[in-house]
Amino acid sequence: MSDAVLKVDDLRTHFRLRAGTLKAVDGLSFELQAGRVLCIVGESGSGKSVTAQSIMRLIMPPGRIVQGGITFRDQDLLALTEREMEDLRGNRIGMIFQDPMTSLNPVFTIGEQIVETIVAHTSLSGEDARARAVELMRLVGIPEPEGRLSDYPHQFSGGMRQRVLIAIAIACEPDILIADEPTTALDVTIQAQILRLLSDVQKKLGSAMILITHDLGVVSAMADEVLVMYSGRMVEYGDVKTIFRNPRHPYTQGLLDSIIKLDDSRESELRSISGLPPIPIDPPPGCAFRDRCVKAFDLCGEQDPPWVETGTGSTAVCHAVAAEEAAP
Amino acid sequence: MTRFIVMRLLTIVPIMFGVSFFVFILAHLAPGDVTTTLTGPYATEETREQIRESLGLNEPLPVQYGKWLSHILQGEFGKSIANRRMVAELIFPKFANSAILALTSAAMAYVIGLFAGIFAASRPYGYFDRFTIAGTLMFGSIPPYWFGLLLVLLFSLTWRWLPATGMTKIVGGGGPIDVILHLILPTIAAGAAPAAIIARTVRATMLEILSQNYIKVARAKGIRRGVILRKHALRNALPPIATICGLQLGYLLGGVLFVEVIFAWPGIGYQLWQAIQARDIPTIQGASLIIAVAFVLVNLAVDVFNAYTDPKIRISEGVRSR
Amino acid sequence: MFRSLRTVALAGAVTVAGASLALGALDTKSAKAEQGGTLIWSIPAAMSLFDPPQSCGWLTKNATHMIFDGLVELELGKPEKGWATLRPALAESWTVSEDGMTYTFNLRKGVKFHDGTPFNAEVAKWNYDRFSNPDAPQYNEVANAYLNFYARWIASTRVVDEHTFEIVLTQPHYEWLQIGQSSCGQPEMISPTAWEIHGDQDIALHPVGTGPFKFVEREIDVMVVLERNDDYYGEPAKLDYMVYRQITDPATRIAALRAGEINMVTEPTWDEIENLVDEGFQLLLQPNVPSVWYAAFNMQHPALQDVRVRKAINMAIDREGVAREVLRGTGKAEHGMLSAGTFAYDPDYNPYPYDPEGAKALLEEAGYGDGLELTFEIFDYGWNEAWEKWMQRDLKKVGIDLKLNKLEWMTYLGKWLQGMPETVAMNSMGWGWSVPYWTAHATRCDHHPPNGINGGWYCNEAVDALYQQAIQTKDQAEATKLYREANRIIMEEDVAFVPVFSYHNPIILAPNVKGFVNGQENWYDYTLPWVEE
Amino acid sequence: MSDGGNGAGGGPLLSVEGLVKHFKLDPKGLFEAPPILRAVDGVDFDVRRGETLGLVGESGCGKSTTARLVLRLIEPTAGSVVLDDVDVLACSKKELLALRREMQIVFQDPLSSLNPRMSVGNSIAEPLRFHGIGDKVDRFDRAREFLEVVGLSTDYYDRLPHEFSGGQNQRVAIARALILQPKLLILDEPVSALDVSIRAQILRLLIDLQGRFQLTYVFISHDLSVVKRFCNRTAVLYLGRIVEIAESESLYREPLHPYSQALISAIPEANPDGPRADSLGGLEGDVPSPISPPPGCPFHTRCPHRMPVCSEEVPALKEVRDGHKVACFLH
Amino acid sequence: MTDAPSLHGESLRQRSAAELRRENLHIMWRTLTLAWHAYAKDKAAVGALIFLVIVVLIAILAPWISPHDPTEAVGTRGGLPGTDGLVLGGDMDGRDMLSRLFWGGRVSLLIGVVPTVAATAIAVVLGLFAGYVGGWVDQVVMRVLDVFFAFPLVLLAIVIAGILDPGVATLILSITVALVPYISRLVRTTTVSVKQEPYIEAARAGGATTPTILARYVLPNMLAPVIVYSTTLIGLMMVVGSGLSFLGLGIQPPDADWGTMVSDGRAVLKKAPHATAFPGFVIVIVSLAFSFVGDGLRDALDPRARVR
Repeated sequence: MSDAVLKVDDLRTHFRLRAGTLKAVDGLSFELQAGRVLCIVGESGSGKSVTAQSIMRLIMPPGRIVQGGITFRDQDLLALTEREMEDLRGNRIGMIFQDPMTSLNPVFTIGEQIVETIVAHTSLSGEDARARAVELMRLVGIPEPEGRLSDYPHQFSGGMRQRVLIAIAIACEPDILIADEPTTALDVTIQAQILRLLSDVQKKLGSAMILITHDLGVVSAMADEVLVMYSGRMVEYGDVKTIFRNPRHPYTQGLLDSIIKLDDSRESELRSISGLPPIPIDPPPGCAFRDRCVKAFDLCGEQDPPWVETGTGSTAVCHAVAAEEAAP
Repeated sequence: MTRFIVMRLLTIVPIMFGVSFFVFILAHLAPGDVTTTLTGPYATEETREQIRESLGLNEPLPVQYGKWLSHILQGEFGKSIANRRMVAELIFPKFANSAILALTSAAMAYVIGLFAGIFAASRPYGYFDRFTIAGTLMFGSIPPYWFGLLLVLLFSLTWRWLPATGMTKIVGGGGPIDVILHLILPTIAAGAAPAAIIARTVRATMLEILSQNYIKVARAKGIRRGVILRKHALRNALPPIATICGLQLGYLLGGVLFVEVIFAWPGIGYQLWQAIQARDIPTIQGASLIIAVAFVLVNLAVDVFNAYTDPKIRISEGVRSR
Repeated sequence: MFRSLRTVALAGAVTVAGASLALGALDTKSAKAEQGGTLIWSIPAAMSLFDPPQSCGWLTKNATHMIFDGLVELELGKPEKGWATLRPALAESWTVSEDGMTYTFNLRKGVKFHDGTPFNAEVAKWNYDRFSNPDAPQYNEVANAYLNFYARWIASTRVVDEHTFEIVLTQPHYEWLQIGQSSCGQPEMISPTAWEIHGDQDIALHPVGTGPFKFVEREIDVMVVLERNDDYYGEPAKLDYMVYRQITDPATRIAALRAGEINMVTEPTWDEIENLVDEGFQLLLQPNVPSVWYAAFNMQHPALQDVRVRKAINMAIDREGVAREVLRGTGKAEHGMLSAGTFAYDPDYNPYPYDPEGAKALLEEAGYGDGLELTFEIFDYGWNEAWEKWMQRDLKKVGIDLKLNKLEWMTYLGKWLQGMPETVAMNSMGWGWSVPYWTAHATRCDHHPPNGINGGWYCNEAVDALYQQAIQTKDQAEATKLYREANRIIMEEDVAFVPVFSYHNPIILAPNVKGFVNGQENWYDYTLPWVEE
Repeated sequence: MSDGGNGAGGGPLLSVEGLVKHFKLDPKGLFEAPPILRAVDGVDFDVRRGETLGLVGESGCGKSTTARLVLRLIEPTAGSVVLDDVDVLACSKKELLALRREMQIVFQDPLSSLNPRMSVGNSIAEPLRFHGIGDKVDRFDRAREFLEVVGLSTDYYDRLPHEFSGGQNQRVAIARALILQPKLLILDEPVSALDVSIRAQILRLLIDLQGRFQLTYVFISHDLSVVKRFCNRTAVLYLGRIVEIAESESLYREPLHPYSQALISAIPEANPDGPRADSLGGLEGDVPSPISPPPGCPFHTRCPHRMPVCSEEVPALKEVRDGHKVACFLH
Repeated sequence: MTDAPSLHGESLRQRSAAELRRENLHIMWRTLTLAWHAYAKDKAAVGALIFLVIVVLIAILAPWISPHDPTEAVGTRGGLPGTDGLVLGGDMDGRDMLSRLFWGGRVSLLIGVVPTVAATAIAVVLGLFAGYVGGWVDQVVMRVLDVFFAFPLVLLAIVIAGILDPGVATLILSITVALVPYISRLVRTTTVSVKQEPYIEAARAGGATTPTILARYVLPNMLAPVIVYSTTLIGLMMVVGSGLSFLGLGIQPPDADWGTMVSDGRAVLKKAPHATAFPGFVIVIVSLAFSFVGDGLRDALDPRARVR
């Protein structure tokens, strides 16, 4: 665990709304190892994106990181000034967002937007920066990069734009690449291209990557480790194979069961988790999943669930798992 | 781009046609007969009839309109009935005076509106923002004639810093500095409301733009906050800002009548108001037309500017010509 | 489109630059004692054409009678006199024949127009023909219309010799010459040479006269600049420049005065007068103004057919209250239609002292004890309808609900000229001449619209006869009797008007304006004042 | 549902033939012909009574346009649509209104497909109102019944769509579509906007309702696993044309068209032993613009097996096996 | 479930009719409560609303609560506040400022509200028609409105007011005409965007006819932003109306609105500043209050904002 590039410790990001405090992320801890891919998976509203933005310190009012520690290589990110953080963003930590169609500034050329990042963080400028941009565009598989440098985003397709965004994110060869649902808005065949590219780039640069997704297919294609979130909290964390083969938390189990697989037959059972995920505004104590949980018992509504190192190799946050583990 | 400009120019034709028709009809609908000023209270009805005849006011309206339009198209606005001046000679200098005031007011409104709006948007719900919102609401609701009077009361009469009326000092004045001194109070009075409106629009637009994904991306790229605000956000906020700025300039060019009255500023709005009171039909028509044309042209300029700044419109043409 | 845009920019540059050129030189002359300076008067409305016979209105005359001269003019430098009398101008002297029909003028010699054209009897005839002889090439029908009440009496004009000019009237008329001073257009002389050059239309843009001031420039609806004519035949003006600056808003006028941007204000807001005087500004009043503010009854209005109602209204108005509370010392109550600026005026005439009880009783008698609703058409004169509102309040006390219908001036004038429809009970006007014959225009039977301005449809043959007699009477004392009798019938027997007050034309001047005389008219003699720098 | 109206014999419930929709776009130049977007460019398929036909394809392939054409929400450029022996495209406005009772649609985004200012109960009752069925009370009762049918409490009648989650709103939209008891229900990406754990709930509901009301479904989706699990037959669309249509099992087991093959191989499977990103299948390049589609087979620009003929001729959709049709020169 | 109604249809219907009424009431009540909750979150809006209610009440009750006749001189001319027992002093005719403010509110509010409401009504019809039908109808309607647009609002109102006889009716008419293009544009834009919402297509798919769609789908959803906009316009129109009164185009004496009061009082600006200050101040704060109410309505009329 010593070569962790990023340590997140008890991160709590809350939003002060009129209706109350939305605890979007409420006590999240994990470590990211160099060169590894961590997938954060969860349903909409589970706090995945807020986690990513907290790491980047992109949370805007009324949101605020109320507690926790984010340590990037020995630097406490939360203690940095905004200016120091700006130097870090796009440079040591790159980020890719969900919707490539709206993620590029429509009034600047592709070239300008890549060059801007390069100029901001390196000593390159002018022709050199442009040359670097061309190189990056070639790297992410944009054909005829020289000619397309002066094109505007609207002249690019969705897949191509996502490639441009990847080029921007890796322009300074970051230590960490955060990809927030990078393929959700894309078609299947394009998604495959982008996933291939991401995986390729991550390996080439040797960066660590946090990949946020709701698609367990993507997780299984990309992840080394998996962190499952539910309602702002972590429910299970572990090696990808462990999580898929041996999910311990009832939510993880339900989620895996809900997936419709290509080899399912028409007669196979369609399983789902009953009920709806809660909105974590001023949540009561106890496990957030208990109302939908098949294994819930009294304790779940009274105490926050404990962190349990399971015998199967994952970490689960669950009273029921704790009980199972404690049982002989 | 060329196509866009040509198309946009074509849409002006029917509007200008409608404007001219509307102007014509309005001027002729006014009650009160111009011959009463022309012949005085002691004239007989026959004399009035003769005058009407000689001015062509007895012809059917469509005929009058046709003649008027054909004259206008040849650049002839006709002669003022009230004072025998060529209408063009009369209204263009007045329009120029209004334009001077409009441009300074607009400049003030743009500077204040832009800075206040951007600054307020950069820290939403902060103290400056609240202050800006309150200010815009205040200045947006102040009756302009009242505001003008207050300014005169304070700056001209109480403190005696600035002149109260007119465009130049009557005696020994007229130099550029004199004109500038005379401009200050009317500019503030005329520019306050547009500044408020622009500030409000800029703030709303900037907040909208700042919530866009590409701003988040720019921040994630590590671009400095100020650069994001100035470059990324402002550049995208330009079209709506340009539109509101154009609209405000258009209104100011139309003559801020109240300001012109309060400060005895010899502008086009005041001229039109005088012409309406004198039933001076050629002047009413000329002045309304020039105001409407100015407004339409400013809007055209804004549209062309917006088209130019929008790569989608600019580039579509570029691709085609390649 | 492009061409006109460039014109705009150019024109703008020219205005600013032009203004600075013309005005830059204004105060270069150093002020000597009792001489020089620039008087800047804020005029409240637009001036008309600078062609005396073709323009109408007191306001315009303030400028034109300084540029142009007539054969005679009013003596406005002696404010202490009860009424203004005629004095020689371009005519050194004049005689009226025994039958009162032939006027002979001995013209001043050696007078030249500002453009150098000499003035003589030919020029005088040329000018009179312009508004009175339809066969003359220079005949102008607008001028004829404006000068209608002057020109209508002219039978013929004749050049006797180079410096003698003769006019023959259609009937004896002893007030005729003075009517020429009060009429709408003015019988003043323009340069025929200038007329040849500029034409009948554009002559108004190039005013060339013989007067004490020369025209410098005019910016429509902004200002007019005149400069002293050093070659004037009479006593030259003291001022270097006379400037008329148009400022429509009353509050702005006062502000400009206080800020020192102008040094003369007329129509000051009454409530500010005291303050201004306290601040050191001069207040000039003229009690002998030749005009009365009145309401004319519509004799065709159903309720007003009853003379008792008309009487009651006259009795219900507290005129002294108007003078005291509304005018605040800038005017006085008037009880008849003969104005103070005429020889026939009777200061003691008061047929209707304030008597609300009597008015109520009369109304009761007429069957309007339960109230009456009347419409009063008034025009916007920038006084906030102060006296009309006062009337409204007074009448309310006797049970008459007076609806004010305020119209903008042009609209009002149009309606006024057409006469009142049955729905309108009264309309308002502030008017008069320095000749008592004036009232006839508002009362004569043959002056009903559209042939005249008797918009109240009043008609009494006896009154008409009295007026006709009066103008043909050479003896002023006799004429006075006739006018007063006519006025008595109009006011007491027929009750056709509600005269309310006369306005004493308050003028506010900056402390450094000296020698200004508030004459017995609505225009002033600008040769008298000077401005100390 | 005794009046399910299923007795009309063995012909297909819906038969679509040669369906074409070309949108005219704004012209680029002043004197130029407007460019034409070929959204749907000749689509044929039948839907049998009681079955579920899946339409899959990537965005812009014309799936949703096809759905709207079938319902005649937009007017087609050419082709025919026959529902239960009635020619949808030939009928008058009045007849169309009657026909709307027979076929309904559920849209992708449940929230935006409900009037935000109308209570969900009233929204469900609306179609009855449109068709003048019953009085207010009847409609109210009916709407409450259907709230229950889709698994919502009748207490929710007065809720506004914004008070609901996506899944709940989709149930409302389904109830609204079903209240007229149509024969055909077109489901346009009904679960794409929903979370994984909710998705299965809705699908289960749809399957349940199909049995209960003898419904015939056309199911549009870009998610092949869902289509395969849910549909009897599947048609694959590419650039406005059907490139392959077959029984789902057959199509997924043995896709014949290179595009179908690519689609299937591009799906990352939620399986720890499945392919990693670098071994995912898929295609190079982007879908060509439907404004200027490539000549010949629309897929030939990305096809790994392209032949000279592909860029010259459009391959016809032909049956190569029992019920398995494909439009490719390889077959 | 389909069997139940046919078996016990009658009894069920009996129950349902009552229930339906209750349900409908309940829906209305709920809508109102939710809207109020959303509105009440904005404290400024609540304050402004209370203030406006008071202002309207005062205006309505002016004949009964005014201490003096507003047209009657009861004190010193230009008396400062407190003199002659007049709380806000007298105007330049010695009339009670307070009573005049009370009465003036009647006309001022009328001038603010009536043209805005009337113009909104006209604009809704025009904009809805142009926006929904589209095509050349849209082009014609919008181009005609563009013509009106080419004249600054105040100037257009002045030209119209200048050629008609002055009075409240003229004032209202001219402001209405001048306002229509502005609101119409918003209505049209909103209609066009609402028209593209999926729920419109859903309604069409359900068999809704065009009138039904307009009335039940487009109109309610288009109206909210229009109402918000119109509300903020009320305050502005009071200012515009007062400006027309300032030019002498307004109401007939001795009645006054706040605008004429400012206009009248400016003649004594230095001597009796309160004569312009009070009405001017009232115009500003009432206009501000309408802006705040507009902001509050924005939330109240937005179903999204109502939820939490």
